[in-house]
Amino acid sequence: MDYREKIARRVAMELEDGDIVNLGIGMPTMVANYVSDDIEVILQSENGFIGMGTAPKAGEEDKDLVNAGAMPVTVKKGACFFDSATSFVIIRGGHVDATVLGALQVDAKGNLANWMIPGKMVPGMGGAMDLVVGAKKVIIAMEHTAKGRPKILKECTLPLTAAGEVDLIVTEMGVMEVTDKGLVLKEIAEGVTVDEIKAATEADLIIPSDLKQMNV
Amino acid sequence: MDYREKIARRVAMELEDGDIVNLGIGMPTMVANYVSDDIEVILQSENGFIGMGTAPKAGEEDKDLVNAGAMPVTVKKGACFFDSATSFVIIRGGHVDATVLGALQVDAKGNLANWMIPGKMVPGMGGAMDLVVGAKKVIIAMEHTAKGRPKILKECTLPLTAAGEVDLIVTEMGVMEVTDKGLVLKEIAEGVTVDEIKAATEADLIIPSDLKQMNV
Amino acid sequence: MSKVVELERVLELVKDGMVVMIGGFLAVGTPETIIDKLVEKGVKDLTIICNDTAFPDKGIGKLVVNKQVKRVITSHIGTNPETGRQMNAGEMEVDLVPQGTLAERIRAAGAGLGGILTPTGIGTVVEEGKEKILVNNKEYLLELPLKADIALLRGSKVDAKGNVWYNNATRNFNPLMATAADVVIVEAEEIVETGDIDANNVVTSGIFVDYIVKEGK
Amino acid sequence: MSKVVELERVLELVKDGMVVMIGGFLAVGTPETIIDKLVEKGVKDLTIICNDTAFPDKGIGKLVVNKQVKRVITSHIGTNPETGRQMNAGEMEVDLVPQGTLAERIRAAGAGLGGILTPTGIGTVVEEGKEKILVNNKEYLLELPLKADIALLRGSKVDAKGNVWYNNATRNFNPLMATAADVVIVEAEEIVETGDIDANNVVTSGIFVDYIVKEGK
Repeated sequence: MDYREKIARRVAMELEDGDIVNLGIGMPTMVANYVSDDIEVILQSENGFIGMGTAPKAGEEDKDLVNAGAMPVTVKKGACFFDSATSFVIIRGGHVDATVLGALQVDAKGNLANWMIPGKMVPGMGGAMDLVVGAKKVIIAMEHTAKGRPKILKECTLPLTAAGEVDLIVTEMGVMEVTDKGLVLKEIAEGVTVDEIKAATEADLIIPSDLKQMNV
Repeated sequence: MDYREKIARRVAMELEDGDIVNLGIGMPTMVANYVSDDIEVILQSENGFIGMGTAPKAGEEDKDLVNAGAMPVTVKKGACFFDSATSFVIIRGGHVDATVLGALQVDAKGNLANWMIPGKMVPGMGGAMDLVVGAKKVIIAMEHTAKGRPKILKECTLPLTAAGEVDLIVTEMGVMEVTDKGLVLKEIAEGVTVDEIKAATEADLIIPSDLKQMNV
Repeated sequence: MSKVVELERVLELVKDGMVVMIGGFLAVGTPETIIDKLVEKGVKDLTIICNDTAFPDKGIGKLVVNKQVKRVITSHIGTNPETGRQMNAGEMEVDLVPQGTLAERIRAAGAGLGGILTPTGIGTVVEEGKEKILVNNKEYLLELPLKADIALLRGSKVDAKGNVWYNNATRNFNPLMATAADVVIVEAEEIVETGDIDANNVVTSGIFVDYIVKEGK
Repeated sequence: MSKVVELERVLELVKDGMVVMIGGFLAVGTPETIIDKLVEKGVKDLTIICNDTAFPDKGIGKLVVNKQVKRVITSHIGTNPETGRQMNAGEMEVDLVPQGTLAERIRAAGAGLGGILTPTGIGTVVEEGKEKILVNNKEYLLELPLKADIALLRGSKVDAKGNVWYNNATRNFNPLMATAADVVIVEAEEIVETGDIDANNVVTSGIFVDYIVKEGK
């Protein structure tokens, strides 16, 4: 299993039956593939619908129906389309149970930076700032490090997407929860030692006595 | 012709082809009956639609379709239904060309009082405050006096609906325009003298050299 | 899982002292069956948020007449003399709010906004006690969000997932209230199969709806 | 009177230096025919308000590539490298606005509101230069309305009175922009008879629409 699948599978386990979920572009999008068949998760797409389904078969794409990353998608029975104001009523208004997003940096206070590297890459925040502020649970799904350098910091150095809104960080090395006391390592991946994950993390990790293995 | 018809007929002459118009309950509603066949006026009903038509025939009432006064109505082809937020996007957002409302009092500064008499009658403002603030043109259609006492005052004494928003006052005695200099008597009804209308009006009336007769 | 439940089930959710939003404009688009049952049940001390108090024998007016309402936040009470009587007698508190402001305050609560700036009410008693904010040299009133414990709505067609389509003038405050209450109950004139309402024509998404009851006879 | 006009007629309305809202989300729901003609015509120094600058060869991106845009107010430019290049080279001004805030600012302009309070952007660079307002001990940013001289929109079905129905994900910013510009032009995928769109399913009322042009081939 590659690290991306591992992360996506673990994030999927966080979702509950009936949850309204918004998945960011890239690895977060993969989470939809690993949701248990025993539960129903309702996917919101910020370009204007609830009830996103799978990708269409080749040749069956609808030019009027793409996800927020412009990839062709389908909708499930019981879906609903709306305008962008309504889309963000749903997002900002606290009607999204969980959002899964990637990160450039995330820190021990739950700060997130994922929309720009000054002077280098400025894609813009799109809907991310609203999602992170509005969703009941913010889950970061990302590689633990970038080119060997930690992405989980004591304090973000890049411009923030939002302050103190991240709840959970899932990487290929483990699962970390943002708490008032700092980052708690809840689960550690098979084959990874506590020293290894500490070394790959700039922020201090609180290691609880009941540290579990990350099963995916 | 009774005075109500006279007022409604004169107000109707203020409306232009293509105007979006909101008519208040009572005498203002009658205005729709006297719009010239040569023009099309589009009626907005603040309970949630554009394109209001005439009253239905007896027995053809639709329980789901009434005007803002709960009277059964119809809609014309090309109508559109919406929720109350959108209804007031239209009203407050300046998309209504003219609103016609009744008044308890109106004054020389264009102040309007039409929603309560403290301790006596408090129906509430409904949509009137938004209409008066938002409509491009505010026309007051009312009897010139109430039980012989002036309703057009130097300054309103009842709680205001809005300050300085009235453009035109049409009564059975004449047509008055609110200007920076005060109330200008634009037209006077047949059989009414300037002295009579001045006596029935507490506010000062500016009598222009080109005072016209109110033809309806 | 279908959200369609028996009427008795939702009546239990409305408790004494709650803040309740009720859809409708002069009783058009109001869940009459639920209201009738609340009158029977006699739940009391309610704070009602609604466009108007309808008529003594219709819609929200019935709750007023039965003295179940402690306070009402509304734009118009003129069609129900009993509301005025109770207000003047000090038996019920009445907060009058301009209709467009009422709509925006409910929407703001549902949208996670901290408030909105409106020109409506400037220079009137409506501005009393409110913060005024100058934008481009024009004064606006800061109006704050309005939330409720429960919303009682009416839909013309409702599917099992709670997607709602409203017929004609029944829409009014219903879609706004659906976003601004902890628990949302829709009384359906007709319950349809999921998918029967074109996804483009659904007005209230099922994600806002917790329970659906069938309108009674 | 029908609002349907020839394409040439509406092109004249878009002038150098204007503020133009353009509907669409990554070019889905964008009036491509009008944009192609604006590229041909070469109108310049535009300020564009839009969700994103799409792709170099699609939607709003084509105006950027052709250097017709002086400034863009948008939420996302990542799919069009040319926008980033022009921004970094100082050839174009880019104001990045959170998507939900962009939607509310446009809506506020259309709704006659003086602004809205949003929690989005608090603690980030987005708050720079903006008034912060405390409501119930929580900080919000005061975000101001966004208006335009002209709005270029796309509708799936449009009737002669300008009533618009949008298919699937093409809706996005189109209905909001329809309320917030002095002149509103809708490019129709299909022009239908007045009355063919059920009055309950019309999304943008014809009262907001000034001109309709048929999508080209």
